[in-house]
Amino acid sequence: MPDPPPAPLLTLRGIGKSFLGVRVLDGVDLDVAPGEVHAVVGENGAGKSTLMKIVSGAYVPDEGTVELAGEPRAFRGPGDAQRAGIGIIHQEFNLLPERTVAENVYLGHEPVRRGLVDRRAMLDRTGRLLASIGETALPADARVGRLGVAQQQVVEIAKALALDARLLIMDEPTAALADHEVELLYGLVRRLQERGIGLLYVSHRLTEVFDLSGRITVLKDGRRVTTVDTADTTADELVRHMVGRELSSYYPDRAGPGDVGPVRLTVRDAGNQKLRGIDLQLRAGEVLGVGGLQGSGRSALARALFGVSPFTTGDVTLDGRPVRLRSPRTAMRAGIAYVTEDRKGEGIVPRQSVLDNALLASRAIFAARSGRAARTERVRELLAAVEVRAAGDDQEIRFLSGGNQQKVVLARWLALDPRVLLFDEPTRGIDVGAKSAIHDLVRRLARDGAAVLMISSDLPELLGMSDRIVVMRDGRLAGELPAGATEEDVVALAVGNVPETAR
Amino acid sequence: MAALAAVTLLALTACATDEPAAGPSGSASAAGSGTGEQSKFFVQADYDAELALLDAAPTGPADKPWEQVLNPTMVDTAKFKKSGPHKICFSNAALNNPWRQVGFKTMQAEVEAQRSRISEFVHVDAEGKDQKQIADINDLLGKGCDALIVSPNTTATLTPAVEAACKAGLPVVVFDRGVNTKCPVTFINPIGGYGFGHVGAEFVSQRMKPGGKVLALRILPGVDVLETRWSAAKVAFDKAKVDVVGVEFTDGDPAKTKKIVDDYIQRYGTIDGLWMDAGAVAVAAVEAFQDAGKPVPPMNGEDQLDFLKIWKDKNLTAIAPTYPTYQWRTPIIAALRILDGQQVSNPWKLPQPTITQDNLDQYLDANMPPLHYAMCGCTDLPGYPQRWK
Amino acid sequence: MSARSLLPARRPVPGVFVALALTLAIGWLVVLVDGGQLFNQSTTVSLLHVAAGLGFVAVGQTLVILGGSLDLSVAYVISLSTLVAAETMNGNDGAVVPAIGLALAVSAGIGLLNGLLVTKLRVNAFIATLGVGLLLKGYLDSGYDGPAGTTSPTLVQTLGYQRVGPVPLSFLLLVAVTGMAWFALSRTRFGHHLVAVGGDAEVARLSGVRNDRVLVTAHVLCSLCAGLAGIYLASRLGSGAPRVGTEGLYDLESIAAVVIGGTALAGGRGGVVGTVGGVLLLASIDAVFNQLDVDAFFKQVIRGAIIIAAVAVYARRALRKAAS
Amino acid sequence: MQIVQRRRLPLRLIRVRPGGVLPILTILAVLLVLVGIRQPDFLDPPSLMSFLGRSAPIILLAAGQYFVIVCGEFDLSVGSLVTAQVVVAARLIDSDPARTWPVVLLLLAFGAAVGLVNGLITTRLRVPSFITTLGMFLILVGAVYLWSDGSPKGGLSEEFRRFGRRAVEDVPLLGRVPYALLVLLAVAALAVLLTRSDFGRTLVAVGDNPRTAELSGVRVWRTRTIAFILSGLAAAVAAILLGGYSGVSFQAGAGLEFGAITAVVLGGVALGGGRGSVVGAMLGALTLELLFALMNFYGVSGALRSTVQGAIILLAVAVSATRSSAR
Repeated sequence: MPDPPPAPLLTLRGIGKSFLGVRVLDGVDLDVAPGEVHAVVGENGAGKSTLMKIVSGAYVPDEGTVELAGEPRAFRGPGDAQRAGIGIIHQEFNLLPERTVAENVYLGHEPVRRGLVDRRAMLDRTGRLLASIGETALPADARVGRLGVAQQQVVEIAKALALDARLLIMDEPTAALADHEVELLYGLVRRLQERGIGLLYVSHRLTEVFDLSGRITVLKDGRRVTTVDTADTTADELVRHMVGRELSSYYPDRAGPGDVGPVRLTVRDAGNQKLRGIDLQLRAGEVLGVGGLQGSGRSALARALFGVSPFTTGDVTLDGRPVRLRSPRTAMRAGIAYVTEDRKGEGIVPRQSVLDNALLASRAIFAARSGRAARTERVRELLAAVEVRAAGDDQEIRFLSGGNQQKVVLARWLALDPRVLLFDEPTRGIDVGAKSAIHDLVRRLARDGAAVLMISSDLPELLGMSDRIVVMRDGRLAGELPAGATEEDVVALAVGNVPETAR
Repeated sequence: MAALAAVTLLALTACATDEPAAGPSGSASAAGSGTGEQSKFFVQADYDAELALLDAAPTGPADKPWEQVLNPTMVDTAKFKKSGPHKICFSNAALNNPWRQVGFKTMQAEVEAQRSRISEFVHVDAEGKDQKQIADINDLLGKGCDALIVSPNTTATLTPAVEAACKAGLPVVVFDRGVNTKCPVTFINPIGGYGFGHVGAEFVSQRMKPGGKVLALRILPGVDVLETRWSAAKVAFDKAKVDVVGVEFTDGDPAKTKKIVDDYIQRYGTIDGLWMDAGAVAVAAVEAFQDAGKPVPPMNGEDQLDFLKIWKDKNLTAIAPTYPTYQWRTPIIAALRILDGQQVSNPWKLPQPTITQDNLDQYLDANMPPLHYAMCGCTDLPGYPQRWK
Repeated sequence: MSARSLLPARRPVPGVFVALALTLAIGWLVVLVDGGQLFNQSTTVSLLHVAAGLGFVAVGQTLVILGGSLDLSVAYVISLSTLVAAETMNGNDGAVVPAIGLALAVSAGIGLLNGLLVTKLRVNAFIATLGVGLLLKGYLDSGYDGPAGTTSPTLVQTLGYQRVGPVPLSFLLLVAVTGMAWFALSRTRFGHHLVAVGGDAEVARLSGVRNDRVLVTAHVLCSLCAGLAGIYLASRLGSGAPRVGTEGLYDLESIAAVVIGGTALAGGRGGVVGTVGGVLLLASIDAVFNQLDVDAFFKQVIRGAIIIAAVAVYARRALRKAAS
Repeated sequence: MQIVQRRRLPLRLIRVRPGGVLPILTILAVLLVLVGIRQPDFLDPPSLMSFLGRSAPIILLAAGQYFVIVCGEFDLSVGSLVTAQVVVAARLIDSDPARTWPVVLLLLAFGAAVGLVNGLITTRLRVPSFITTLGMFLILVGAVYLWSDGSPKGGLSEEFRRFGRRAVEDVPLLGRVPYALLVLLAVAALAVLLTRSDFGRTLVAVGDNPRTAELSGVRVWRTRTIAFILSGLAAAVAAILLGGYSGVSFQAGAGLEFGAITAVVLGGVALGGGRGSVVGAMLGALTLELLFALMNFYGVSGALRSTVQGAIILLAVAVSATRSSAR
């Protein structure tokens, strides 16, 4: 990419922001040129999201200036920023399930004719917008609640595009996208660039950052570490900037031949509304990776095994004994634990203390009489063992970083001494440092004899962590790969490029 | 549209030819008594008239006060004469308190007693809602009633509906609360709120030490029947120069009553007199004095049996002016007389006896439930006493 | 994702109208067996009058509930509005317009207060409107000891009692108000934004909706509707009545009508048409039970059961929809 | 776990936790001072004791309501439940002392049953609790009127009334200690223990994020149902005390549900769940009661009381809401 053009679209100077006396942003400078993709990377808690919220008008900065096309702006709300031409695609869906696609896309700036919402224009324009990004199958008057995850993400993108934004913020836009949709997004980004739209691109996935961006700004602890031209840097260097250390060995060692024990969990010809003909064996001591596209049934598999949406057909045996996993409780009693992918919605109890969060499962499962004090002591030890960083175990968990929250969730499950651990995207939205801590923990658990099933969309993670990989497609197991398989192998199975391995 | 009902046309004249607020209230606001301004409900002429009625001698059978009339002025009803049996309809304001319950049971018993002459008795309960009662009356007009009895929920607001009913041509009998129109054939009620309030207040102020402290307990503001009781009491208290230290609303809630009385006892050390505009919380008030270890001051209650019982048991200095529930018998009797073409008095003022120490035993019946009203005049009716238990 | 599920969401006939039809049919039959007639002119007129009073309030209540809020102060607003209107008119036909204007302005002011408490001071709507209700109650209790003022005869004659065939003018006005509310919800930005705020306040905010302004507007409109109900009641009663709102239980009944009509109490789903269905259902039950001379207390039991049952049915339906 | 040093440590000592009891204690203290100025002898042990005794029912209701509100629900049926209980008790006891204890047990069972039904309808049929308990409110009021033909019958025995009306006499220092106060203290101690127990902590977690709780093995529906049962039981105890204090009437429980909810909110418990303490809720109720007494002492006109009450509630809640939302 060439040097930044002289007239930047967005200029941030000396941005600072504090919450409850905690400084989360401090003197951040950043600029984006028209047609430029400017990536922002950093660990979780580095201040990326806060910075994006300031740009998009959700927060007001305590200090510093925001200039758009040379004009200083003080946004009083997201609406203000939108009218100024700043759009944002959020990490989490910002859609109303009860409303139609068109109503969602044009929420906040409905086309108006003679003071009234012009429904026809709204539908037409939404249709055109969807067509322009290659989604012709999606009706503009479908209720969003009935759409799949990927389609909802498309609506989310269309929603941002409908704003005619001059500057578009993408906050982890690929988090929920399947690979072919990521490709679509790439094309989209390039088209936006051609139109002269500036993009602020926040992502943990360095591949995307290198594929798309012209410049990269690294944030750490609320400060800007550096801004570099993408062409002049490498992934290793970026990671070094982000965490301040070299991550030579990214993943812990795999299980050795002696580590893998007997078959612990067997699933035979099981299925439910979303799954069909699942045959699976999981051994003590191994990490079984589960790959596949979003919606291929990976999470459904974990949720079936945990009894959230149980199998309706087939058998499951655990350590040779048949089990019926009808509910999370029965699964937990059988020794199964589940770390969900939606940490905020399903993983934590935000306004309760770290300790209460960690004790939640033990309290629910064990009778009160069985040594409360000892139980609390044990959970405290586990919190220490997983190295949670907090101001005290009475701190509310919502004030912790994503990585630390995930560690607390893990401690909650470890307190039950689970024999089978189901991880669904355990490191999604977690910064690099905490990521490797979680990886170490997962491996340690396997080494201590647990059977681990790990779902991940992050291919390097999947390949790096797994002793074995199964890939899912359309609610079935599409095939199995040994350790040492390549990304191409996984993708091929996931999209159905190769004949299925009979299994 | 041609289909404009009579109702709609008549509503025109609904408005206030005789507004209640019209009367002067000058003499009432004696200063320094803490009772504040006189209510706009206070009408001096009505007040004087009611107080005069207290001493009037009723005409009619002595053992049937519900058929007695004070100062009768008969009206001719020949035009309503009709052969029976009759369909009588009753639009009731509400059934939401023991007084109305006892009254309504009495009325039902009266209907049963007159079964041979009444073919059908239709009762509609407005549940204390003006709006519903207006609709109810309109609804009843379409049902071919021979006579309509109305117990209005609110005087002013039900007036148009009652006028519409009059125009429909059937005899209308109003009782308990009145309406601001002369169109009903008769309006039946006992002497009224001024009499009630006056009797209680006069007793309390005479029996307590001069210039002592009186606590007035009221149920809630804005109910006309209760407002007149208070305004008469106020006149009496101001005249007696007693110190009304508080006028509190209890919502008819005994717990709230006890708390209020408790706090007043604490605040003033002693309370020398207790007046209340209705007997519902009389027992709670007595208990508050007992629980605080204070003598119960001269007070008034009403003819509810729980109060009469505690009065007798604790030998209180008390009086019970009444608003007799036997008035619920009279509308049925009146309606049948009207349909016979007999003359009836309009207004039909019923006597309003007062229970005193002397006649207390006569009204106290230990076998009836505590919230029964002694002045129900129902002992001769079918189903007594089971119906009222 | 199958093609079937991508079809545009058809709005089913709100269940409340099925229930309404059933109630009327069964009621008609039972009343007939009892020897009465449910659909005679006077009964129909009475039913529609009762529905009109509650209807105005419930339509307004729908707006705030759709936005995820609640208004427990409506009963007092109604009472206040009857008084303001009747006292300003004082029996004078010439003062009708200023009186209506003043009553609506006072109502709107209370709505504004509610809205500001809920949005700017972030007081939970339940507590905020309960508190404002108490403020008004104090004013009404201390300022009025009974009906006051006199409604202009013309207004009594028209809005209060005029009717077209069996349909009272007030009910036609309710239909018009409902139509306007429906139109506002589906065809104005305000309506779209309101449903969005009720559906997910954060999503709405991040989409550039000015949540506070939308909610304040909804509260003002709700109070205006309550004020309108007050004007109607003033013209029906011929004067201002300081307790007509609370006696009529308009606060809880309006909420009941709204949820029976299929609007989610949490907001974001539902509409005013269902609400009118709910109002008619409640009024029909009243009418049927009136005809049968059923004890008012029994009616209350039935009403409580119906409210629970209706919402349970909606919840079940929503659950099935989510599962499909 | 690694304890990260807070940046401004001293702040922690005076930090007002959202949902803590400090704000309500402040309001309570101010009201106490105001009462003390106007009516110094109110603070003498005997009158203070009797004040606490008569406030016991509403405090108990607030404690019961706390459990329901903290797990994210509402209970609007408690007022009508209290009325129903008192009326039922009067009719069943019918002034016969021998029936006192069986009826007390029956009332507790009745309260628990109503709570159970509320809970099951809310959790199993997924009816919002506002609606469930509003419906239950109408049903109970209607049913109790229907059952008693619109007028309470029978009477309470002196034994029954003792709990709410009598006191332990001649206690050193305190004078007389009302039984109601003893009941209150016992129930309050139980409530505090309960909130510290696994159930109590789980309950708050359910109010905060039911999905997480469900996926952590908590039987959310069961937890919430138990909360409703607790509220029903609290209403039963409150009804026993209230019936004792003031006798039978249809007004016994009127409006108590709003009083209890107001008290709970005043005590710093978040409507919607997940935050607040039972002590705060009970202090909130005590504060409300003190406010009413204060108005009696200052002679605030009866009709204006609701205005004062409304203003104070709005003020207190608005202040705490703006404080806690200032992130």
